[in-house]
Amino acid sequence: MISPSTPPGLLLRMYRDMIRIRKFEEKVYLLFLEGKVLGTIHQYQGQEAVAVGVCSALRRNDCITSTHRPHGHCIAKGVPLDSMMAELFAKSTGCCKAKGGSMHMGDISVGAVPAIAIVAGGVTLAAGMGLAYKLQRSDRVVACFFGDGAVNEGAFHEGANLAAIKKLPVVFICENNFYAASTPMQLTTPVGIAERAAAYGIPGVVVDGNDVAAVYQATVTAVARARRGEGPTLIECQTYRTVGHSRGDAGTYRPKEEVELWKQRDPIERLRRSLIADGAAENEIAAIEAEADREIETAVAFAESSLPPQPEDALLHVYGEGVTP
Amino acid sequence: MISPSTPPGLLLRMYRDMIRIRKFEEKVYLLFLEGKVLGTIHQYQGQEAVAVGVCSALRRNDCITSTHRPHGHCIAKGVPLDSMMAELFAKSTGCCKAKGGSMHMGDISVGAVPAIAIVAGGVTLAAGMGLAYKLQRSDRVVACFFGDGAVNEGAFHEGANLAAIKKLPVVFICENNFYAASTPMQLTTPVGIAERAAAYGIPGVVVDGNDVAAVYQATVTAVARARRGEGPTLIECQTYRTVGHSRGDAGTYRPKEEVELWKQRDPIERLRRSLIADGAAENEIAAIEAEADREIETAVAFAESSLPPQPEDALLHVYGEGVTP
Amino acid sequence: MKRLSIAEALREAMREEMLRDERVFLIGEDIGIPQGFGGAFTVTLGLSDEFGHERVVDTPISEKAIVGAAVGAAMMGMRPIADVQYSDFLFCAADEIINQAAKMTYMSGGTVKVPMVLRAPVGATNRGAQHAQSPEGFFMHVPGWKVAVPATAYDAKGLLKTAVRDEGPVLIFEHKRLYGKGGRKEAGGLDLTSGIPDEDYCIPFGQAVVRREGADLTIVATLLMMHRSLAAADLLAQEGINIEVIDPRTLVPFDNETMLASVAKTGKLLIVEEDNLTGGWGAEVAARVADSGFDLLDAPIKRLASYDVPMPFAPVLENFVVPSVDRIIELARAMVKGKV
Amino acid sequence: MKRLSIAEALREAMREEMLRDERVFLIGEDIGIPQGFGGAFTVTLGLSDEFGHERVVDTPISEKAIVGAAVGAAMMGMRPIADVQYSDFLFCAADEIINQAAKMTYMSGGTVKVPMVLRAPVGATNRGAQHAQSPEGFFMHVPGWKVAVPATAYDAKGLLKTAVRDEGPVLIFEHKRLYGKGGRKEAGGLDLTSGIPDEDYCIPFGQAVVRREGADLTIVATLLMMHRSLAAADLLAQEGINIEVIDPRTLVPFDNETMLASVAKTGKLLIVEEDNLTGGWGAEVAARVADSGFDLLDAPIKRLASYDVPMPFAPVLENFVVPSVDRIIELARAMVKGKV
Ligand SMILES: Cc1ncc(C[n+]2csc(CCOP(=O)(O)OP(=O)(O)O)c2C)c(N)n1
Ligand SMILES: Cc1ncc(C[n+]2csc(CCOP(=O)(O)OP(=O)(O)O)c2C)c(N)n1
Ligand SMILES: [Mg+2]
Ligand SMILES: [Mg+2]
Repeated sequence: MISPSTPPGLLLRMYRDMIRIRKFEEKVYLLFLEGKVLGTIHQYQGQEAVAVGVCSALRRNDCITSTHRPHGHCIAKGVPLDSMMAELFAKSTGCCKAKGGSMHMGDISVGAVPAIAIVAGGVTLAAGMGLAYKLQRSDRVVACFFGDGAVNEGAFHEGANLAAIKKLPVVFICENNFYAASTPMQLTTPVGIAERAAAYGIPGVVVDGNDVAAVYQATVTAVARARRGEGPTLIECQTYRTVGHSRGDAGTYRPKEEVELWKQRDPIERLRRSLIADGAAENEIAAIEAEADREIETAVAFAESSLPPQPEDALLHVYGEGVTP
Repeated sequence: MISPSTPPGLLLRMYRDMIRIRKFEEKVYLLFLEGKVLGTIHQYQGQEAVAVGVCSALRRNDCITSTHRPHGHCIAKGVPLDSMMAELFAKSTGCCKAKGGSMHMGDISVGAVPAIAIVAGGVTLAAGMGLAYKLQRSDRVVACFFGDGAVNEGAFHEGANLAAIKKLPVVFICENNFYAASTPMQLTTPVGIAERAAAYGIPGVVVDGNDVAAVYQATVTAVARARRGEGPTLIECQTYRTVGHSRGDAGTYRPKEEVELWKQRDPIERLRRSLIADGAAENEIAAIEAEADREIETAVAFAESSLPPQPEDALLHVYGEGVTP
Repeated sequence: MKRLSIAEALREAMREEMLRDERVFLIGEDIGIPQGFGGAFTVTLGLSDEFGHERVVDTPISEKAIVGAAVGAAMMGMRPIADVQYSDFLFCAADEIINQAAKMTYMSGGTVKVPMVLRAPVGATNRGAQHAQSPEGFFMHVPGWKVAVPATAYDAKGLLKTAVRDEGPVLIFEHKRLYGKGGRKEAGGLDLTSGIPDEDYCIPFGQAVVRREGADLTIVATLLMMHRSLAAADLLAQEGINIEVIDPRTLVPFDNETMLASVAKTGKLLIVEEDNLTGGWGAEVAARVADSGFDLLDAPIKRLASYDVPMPFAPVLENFVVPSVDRIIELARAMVKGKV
Repeated sequence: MKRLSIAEALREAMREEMLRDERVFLIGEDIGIPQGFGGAFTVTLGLSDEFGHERVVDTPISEKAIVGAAVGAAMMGMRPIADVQYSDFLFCAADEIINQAAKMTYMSGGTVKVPMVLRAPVGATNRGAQHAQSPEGFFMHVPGWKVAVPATAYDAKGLLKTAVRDEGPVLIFEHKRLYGKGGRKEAGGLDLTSGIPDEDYCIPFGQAVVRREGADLTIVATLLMMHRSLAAADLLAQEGINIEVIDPRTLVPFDNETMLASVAKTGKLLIVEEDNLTGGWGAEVAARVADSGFDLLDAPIKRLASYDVPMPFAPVLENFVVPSVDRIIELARAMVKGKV
């Protein structure tokens, strides 16, 4: 079951976004095998409750920073599937005009900063975004996503420390899926991730990252704190990627039983059961799923029919462009 | 008074080294004003108990890493004053052949790695040194000195984490003098420094850094732990530099009363009082001081009479030199 | 017209930009501490008194956080002026500089701008290898960054203002030996102040200045080496050798035209830089002229730079490593006489 | 003689060096995990099974710690072979690389050695700007580092062995598109394996190889661009244009002599590199020839490199940015015909 006291309408909307992520990822995987999606992909299956729980607690003009595994974050923050799919197809209509690709997905107009594929690279940037909000006397907040692997990078430390000492409106979301690529967390990180919050004098909480309502509630609390000017919170969302690290990874370094166990904790299944138990109609849920399918089909069609960029477009957008004084 | 249960003979030896540091620094300051010592200097007056307490707990073949403020560490580890003074005079007989200067002082033959002037730069190197000892099945340890300012650098975090997870024989010595250049610690560091040890699952202790016996005892414990293969310890030594950050800094950003207060806690005075109380003879102490004066005079004479390097020497020592297979 | 040093001119530029545009703020180490340093070289002295500690942000010693925060704040519409105390520490934040700031606009398909300024002092001053580098060449190499190298107070003020108003990231390299009012031997004993107009001015990027005209040889040099080249040219003039000295003022964009026009006139090019020879910005400049200026040349292109060594501490060594007025004179004379 | 790919040859070199010298160990991310990746590109696969997890050290994602620990261990008498998963991440450890590893021996007056190897995969492979760079030029610029750029499996093995036995730090750049056995289109469809002798061999640093002889034009190129240049040369041979292709194999030390001897013969130089144009290693090479080879040249020195942009994701864009066989052919032909 999932945590109580989240409005049922919201839960349904969260279910919808989780389904959209899952189906998007499944489709992208097939398209990758077909050779239509190029480069590499790091997929989000199994972790949907984190992105959706967090982003549901944000306003549209709040921002997120993301990682090499950004599809889920982007969908949850509201990046249109059309432009995401087009980006993966390397089309000019992509959300980054085919310059970013899977690892740099984003759309600033909905608050999704282009994803940063340097592990922990987003942490110091998020601190700076929070600093901007503070200087602007805005009550915006930034949610900064990163993995368990990121907490051993110097960038995590410096960014978390700066955000803490300056009481910046940042919510640090560690998606602890217990592996960084093939490396299990216990080989690299001597303590629990949330425990590191104490090193910065900020709250650190552990939540069940496969319980979307729990993630949501923890984020609501952290966001409220941030908006009050009391500074950042570190939320460790324990979850699991039920797929490989990147395309082509069979995940042989993980015990089969472990993968199976986590598949049983599937966040979407859990939410579905909970919704049904709470009285949602099967056909309502089926309609949500069907709509997601349609949306993805449309996105694929959009991507397919879009034009690739012109080769010379490669030369655009290097500089912000200067003044002519 | 100072902490009990340190052998009196050792205390006298520690007194000797602390006096050597103090007098060396005072002389260097004058020589700097005379224009004989060039470049910049970051001096150690007031912090002598840290270097001496720590190094007294090390064996000769243990190593230290040091910082932009290395004179005290080097003297405590046994670098000859002659070659240190010659280095400051930019003479070819200097411990780094006049290539290093004040900020890179060191002598590997006594276990003092040339000092690293990038704040926190030594922390990852120390981890690697510990890793070497472990792989070599040696029981050597490395003591890694850094300031309070260093604990906010990514390098501190990455180095401490690696040492912790691999249980490397490293003792981290934070000399907390409460300022990083002009910046007071409370502006930059939200929690006590020793508290950060918990983020790496290692012991963190606070000691009175002006009590040489306390520093020594804490280091003995940490060194023993390291030699047993149980990993690093973070020791926060609270102390104060009674001089400016670097040559020419009048330290106007520090309240006068604070400086005065700490001058009253002078580690050398404290140790002297304690020695006398414990029955050391005034003239024994005076002899130690006189010997230090003589040693420094000799060092100055050595430096003065040494030759500068040849300009072309600048071209030597760039590469380790290759094999000729 | 008042005369200001580079440090003063930079301070005035920041002050005026902060008054003009409330999005501008400063971020760095030791920059705003009461009774403190005003940064490693006094450039920000007094600004926290005037603008408060919100707009003069004192940070922990965390170069990654300084640069990363500037990137993040710039993306959100602010105009940070960040600084590191010595340019050597840029390498502590190389990821933020090279992988984040430089690439964000591009990766986003032009939708995200990073209007930030990053200031960094360069040059060797008897402090040893980790406080001595002149890493302009590294960053000239990174598409996305513009790179300014002001050698005079007038330029420092005007280039910094242009930098603040640019929509993308701009690095400004300032030379430690040029901050002061001059008259010191290391800087060639020159007056290093400039007359500064009362009115607001910006200096466009990509416009070199011919600091001295001459028909026998073109020298391209920046920062301290520009001053040393001018001193060398003055002395050589007494021998009847006339050297043209060009100060590019910005390395990115680089004013190829002014340089090529000069080489067209002199037929000979000498590049003088303080960074070590291999792979410095002088290599790029030489390569450009060896391509598009090949037919203008009547002699090999020469570069005078620091030797390929880390910077040594000892003055006698450092003076040997860094190009001196004498070495410039010697090489320039030999080039003009056709002896090299 | 067996034939190995570059990945296999590197693995064999590491294995043999670990057997030969117990001071040698590996350190990096995902390099020794049971049933894991064997590093980002399988190079270390199996080595932890053979040598255990003490000598194949899996680290946290901490590039500063990886490089810093390698420096520290090397100072204490070990021979670490460290690696980062993509060369882009070298910038995360730029301080350790540029300020620590490169300068320690010098700052110590030659008393402390840092015999370490740092491996880094380069090249664009449709992954966008942060997993695509070819930063050889940056590090060629840093005195203290030697820099190897093996384009064949034979060289990869021999250069890595030399690197391990060197007393100073050595960077090895490996191209992602060349790790495999070849035959793939991106690599020009060539067989990328080499015959590897049974006996131990090292390849001395600073000795270029003339991969192909020709009298009309000299091309200097490394890694993937070397293979593309060879392919271009083969095609141009059908038009009667004879191109000499030189593979420097190490950028530091650089074999100026072999290159100049070739330019003496051809009078024309084209440098092809994958890094972006401004300030790449090609700039340095051009600058050297524009100086000491000036009299040998009868045409402008040309460089063909990636455009000065971050690397875009889309294949159509990436293919436009990175020099292709076609663009090499076009420029080489124009040069030989005197049209540029
Ligand atoms: C600085 C840096 N080092 C290494 C990598 C290569 N890399 C990409 S993803 C990854 C693992 C990340 O693990 P984690 O942070 O736990 O995120 P997850 O993949 O589990 O979502 C690694 C090592 C990188 N992108 N950036
Ligand atoms: C990476 C880096 N950033 C900045 C500096 C400039 N700097 C030198 S010493 C110093 C203050 C260091 O403070 P702390 O670590 O507390 O040592 P203390 O000087 O108090 O001994 C600073 C900022 C540096 N050397 N390295
Ligand atoms: Mg993970
Ligand atoms: Mg301090």
